[in-house]
Amino acid sequence: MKFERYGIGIAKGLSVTLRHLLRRPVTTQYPEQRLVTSRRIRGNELIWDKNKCTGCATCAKTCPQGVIHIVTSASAEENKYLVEKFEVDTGYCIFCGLCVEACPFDALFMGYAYERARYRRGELVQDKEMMTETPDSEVSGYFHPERAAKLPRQTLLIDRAKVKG
Amino acid sequence: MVIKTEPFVVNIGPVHPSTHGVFRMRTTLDGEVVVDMEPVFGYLHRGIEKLAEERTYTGCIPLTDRLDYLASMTNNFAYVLAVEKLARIPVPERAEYIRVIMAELQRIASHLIAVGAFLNDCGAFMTPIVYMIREREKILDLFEMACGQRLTYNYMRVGGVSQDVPEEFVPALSKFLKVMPGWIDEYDQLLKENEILLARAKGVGILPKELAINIAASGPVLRASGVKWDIRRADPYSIYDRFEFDIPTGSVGDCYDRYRVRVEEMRQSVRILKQALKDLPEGEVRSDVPHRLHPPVGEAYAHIEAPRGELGFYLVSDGSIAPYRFHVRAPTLINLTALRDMMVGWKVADLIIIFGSIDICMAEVDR
Amino acid sequence: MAMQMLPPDWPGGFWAHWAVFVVIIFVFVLGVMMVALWFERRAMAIMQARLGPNRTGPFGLLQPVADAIKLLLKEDIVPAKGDKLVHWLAPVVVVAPVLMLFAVVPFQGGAILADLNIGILYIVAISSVATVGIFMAGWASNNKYSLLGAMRLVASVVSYEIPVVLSIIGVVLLAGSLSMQQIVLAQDIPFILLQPLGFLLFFIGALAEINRAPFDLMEADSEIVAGFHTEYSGIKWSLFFLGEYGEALAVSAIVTTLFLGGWRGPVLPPWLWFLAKVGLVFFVMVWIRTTVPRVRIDQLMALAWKFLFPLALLNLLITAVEILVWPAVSPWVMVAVNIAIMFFLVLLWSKLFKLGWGRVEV
Amino acid sequence: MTVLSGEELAHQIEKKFPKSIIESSPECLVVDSGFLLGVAAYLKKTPRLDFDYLSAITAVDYLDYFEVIYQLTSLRRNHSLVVKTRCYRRDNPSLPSVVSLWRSADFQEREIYDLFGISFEGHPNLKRIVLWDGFQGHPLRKDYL
Repeated sequence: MKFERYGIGIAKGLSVTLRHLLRRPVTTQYPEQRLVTSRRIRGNELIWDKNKCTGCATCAKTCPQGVIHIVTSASAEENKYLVEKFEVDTGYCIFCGLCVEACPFDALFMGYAYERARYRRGELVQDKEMMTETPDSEVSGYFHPERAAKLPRQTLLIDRAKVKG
Repeated sequence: MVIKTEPFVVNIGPVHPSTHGVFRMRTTLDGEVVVDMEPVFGYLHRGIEKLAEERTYTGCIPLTDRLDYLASMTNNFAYVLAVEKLARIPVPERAEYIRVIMAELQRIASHLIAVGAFLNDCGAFMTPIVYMIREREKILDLFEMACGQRLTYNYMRVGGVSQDVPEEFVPALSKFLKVMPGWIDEYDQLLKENEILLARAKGVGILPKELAINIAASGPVLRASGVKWDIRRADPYSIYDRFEFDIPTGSVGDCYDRYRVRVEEMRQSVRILKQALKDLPEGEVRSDVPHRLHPPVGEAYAHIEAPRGELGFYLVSDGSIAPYRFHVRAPTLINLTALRDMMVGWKVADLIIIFGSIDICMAEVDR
Repeated sequence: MAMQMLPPDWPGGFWAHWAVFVVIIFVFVLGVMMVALWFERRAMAIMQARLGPNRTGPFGLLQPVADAIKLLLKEDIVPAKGDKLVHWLAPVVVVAPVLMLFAVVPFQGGAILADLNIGILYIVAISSVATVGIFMAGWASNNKYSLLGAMRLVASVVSYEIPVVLSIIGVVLLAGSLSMQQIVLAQDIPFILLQPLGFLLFFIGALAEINRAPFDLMEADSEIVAGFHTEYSGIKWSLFFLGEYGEALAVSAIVTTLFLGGWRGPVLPPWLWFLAKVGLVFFVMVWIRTTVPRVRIDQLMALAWKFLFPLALLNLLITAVEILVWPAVSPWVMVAVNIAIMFFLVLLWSKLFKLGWGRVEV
Repeated sequence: MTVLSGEELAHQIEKKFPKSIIESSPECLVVDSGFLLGVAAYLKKTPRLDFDYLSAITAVDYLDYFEVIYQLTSLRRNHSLVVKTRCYRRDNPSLPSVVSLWRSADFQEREIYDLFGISFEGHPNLKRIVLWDGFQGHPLRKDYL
């Protein structure tokens, strides 16, 4: 094969890298600077609305990993089961969100927070109290558009790009 | 005078900076020259085919995310196509368009990593891959907006997609499509004509056309060898028959051709995306499919043009809620068949870039 | 500025001179090396659209210090089946000659540790010693990657010595002296203009000799992990690192001295000119490293023997003829002639290159 | 891509290899394992069929028998065919290997050998591919627990 370029290709490449000296870096310095995540983020916890739940265990049946443990007993009031035990081992959870999709009563939500690192595996197990929704819980809008509307707009890196022409 | 030399065995991998995962090449070297090479697989074998036999049809979708984790959308796509074929489920029009948009975005994202990693293997220290990851982040932003995750999307469902895209998706995507061609030009300016890259990649690791067909190579590897074969065109699935696009092919099938084919495919993907975005209809995105799907007894094979080649899912149903057999036709595993033929005779440095130019994802090879 | 005459009298007094300059060289080499490290990482990061180290100290300036402390505290691992003595000795053999190189680098008129009358020869001789250290490291590690890396290095250094030395001779002919001091004083026009081809050959050759990209194949991280220092850790590894950056700085200083007019320049103080020129050359190295891919070992050897070596011979011949035949012609004419000759020769030789070769039938 | 009808092809193949077809339907063609190599070579080399591309091989354990499925494609003529063959033994099942015709079968037959225990006669390098040597059992068999 013939080869007639005499370093023009290298020069072109050098000009690209040199041009980047004048551009703004794209790094986001994470703990100090944060990008707003998607409104539908499947953050790494599950949040549970105690009042809507009827204890039907659809979530547990849908879970592909089988990490939702639910124990219920019949209760007299309101055509519901009484949820005695509701536990998710988020260490095994793959955050696929299928349980949230499957819940026929909209009682289950993904969390909005994504910083749930723990020192022990045992601490990753969410029990009934930890999952129950409180005013402080950060609920993601995954499969719940009404919740998504309340969340801040996601930062998009594309918004920082300049469009030519 | 002939200098008598003794070949020696070097294990490239499983832990090595450029084996793209945990691949092991048991190479026999004579000095720098590769005399023999035997691929060793299985370091990432998780038994996904067996796991799938114990899950519902919907529950298998997250498993497909974990096959080729650089192209999860297309994995979902191929799988749901197979289930839809098996259970004869219709897909709403809008869902078809969203699927195509996602698949093409995924192709760009995957090729960005493939090309960046290939150039990094060539020794262009970090620069191309950082530039390309910069653009990939923007695609991941779009995926995150639609499905809430950046890597394991779990977005497509049997009979549609899980949720409609939010309203800010379309403006963001059209902005991305406006700027992406400029970025691709910039990558080309960076290294396309670089003399050292030409010297390293041109004519190296040639996969001849006949051999490429015989080993059933697919995707950019097959096209780089000069075979104009794209399942999007040859066997149009979903709505690919509505779009205009070219099939870029290489001429000799060397590493450089494989690199060029990927870059050109990115441009074609942008072209498809522009058409799809223009025609995107309103309407439902999910047909009514029960959570616990019971497809009729039978079998189905659906294949799509994934970024790395022909990704096929072969499903056998026995009428229960779980697939009786779930087989993945992994393009990267089959593309590796001719690895030894391509490598023997070249130097250690070429071995790395030949391997890099095939663009594999070990999670899919070993499954 | 009035030229200072020889012998060097900057601090004055033989022993005082020695003491001061040994300290200056150590401080210079170590201090500038730290800055160079930081500079390389930051400049490269910005060219790659990243930020680079910016956490330790202002603008991350203390990052090399933090790295040094970390490396000092790290466990020193010696391979069980390695040659322990050689493994220990190798980093020392690599670093010592690098420090010695700076003895003949003139930082300013008269500011030189030892103005040897064979300064440039000394540099050529001493710089080859580090190769022995690297081969020792590759051998003692008892690791195939290390050995491959060390073999590549020896092969490339042996080949590249020749064009490098030949292109230096062109400069020596022009300056009429082997002394670094005299070479600088002779550059009323920087030799990069009078010897453009020599500069090109020297710079390419020097990049290869000190394993900078695109010729960094003895520690090609994507091929042979880390080459000769795969098995090194902690302080021994950092000595290799020191040696590598020391060599890069030494080459920058030598290029400055031989081709860019050393400390000479208007307005600014001479030592600042020197540092600025060294910084510029170093930046070019970083810039090249950011952009280009790596060559293959046989391509590296081909470049040395088929491109650099014949051109260096021609360059030497042409320079000699010019000096002998037209000693009185204005240097600016020579500049024009030499640049034309460079373009002609480089284009001519480039035509001989081919692509896609290098496969061996087995 | 046109899917060739197994029934029509069955007649053609029966003429050349009598009793080689066990079953045929519009979707697929079930070939007797004894005739597999001959039929495969016929499919590959007949110019009108020209199946040059063996896209995938897989096996299914139906407990009574193993079924091995070959997804054949012709790149030149853009048509496809599914060929199946059956293997009725559970201890030491074996089938002829098609590596000599299509090298794409290489890793896939090794994978089937690894996960189902079907050995392919004539395969150049038949050993476990994803599991380690010495692994007990074949995980994708339905009786492997």
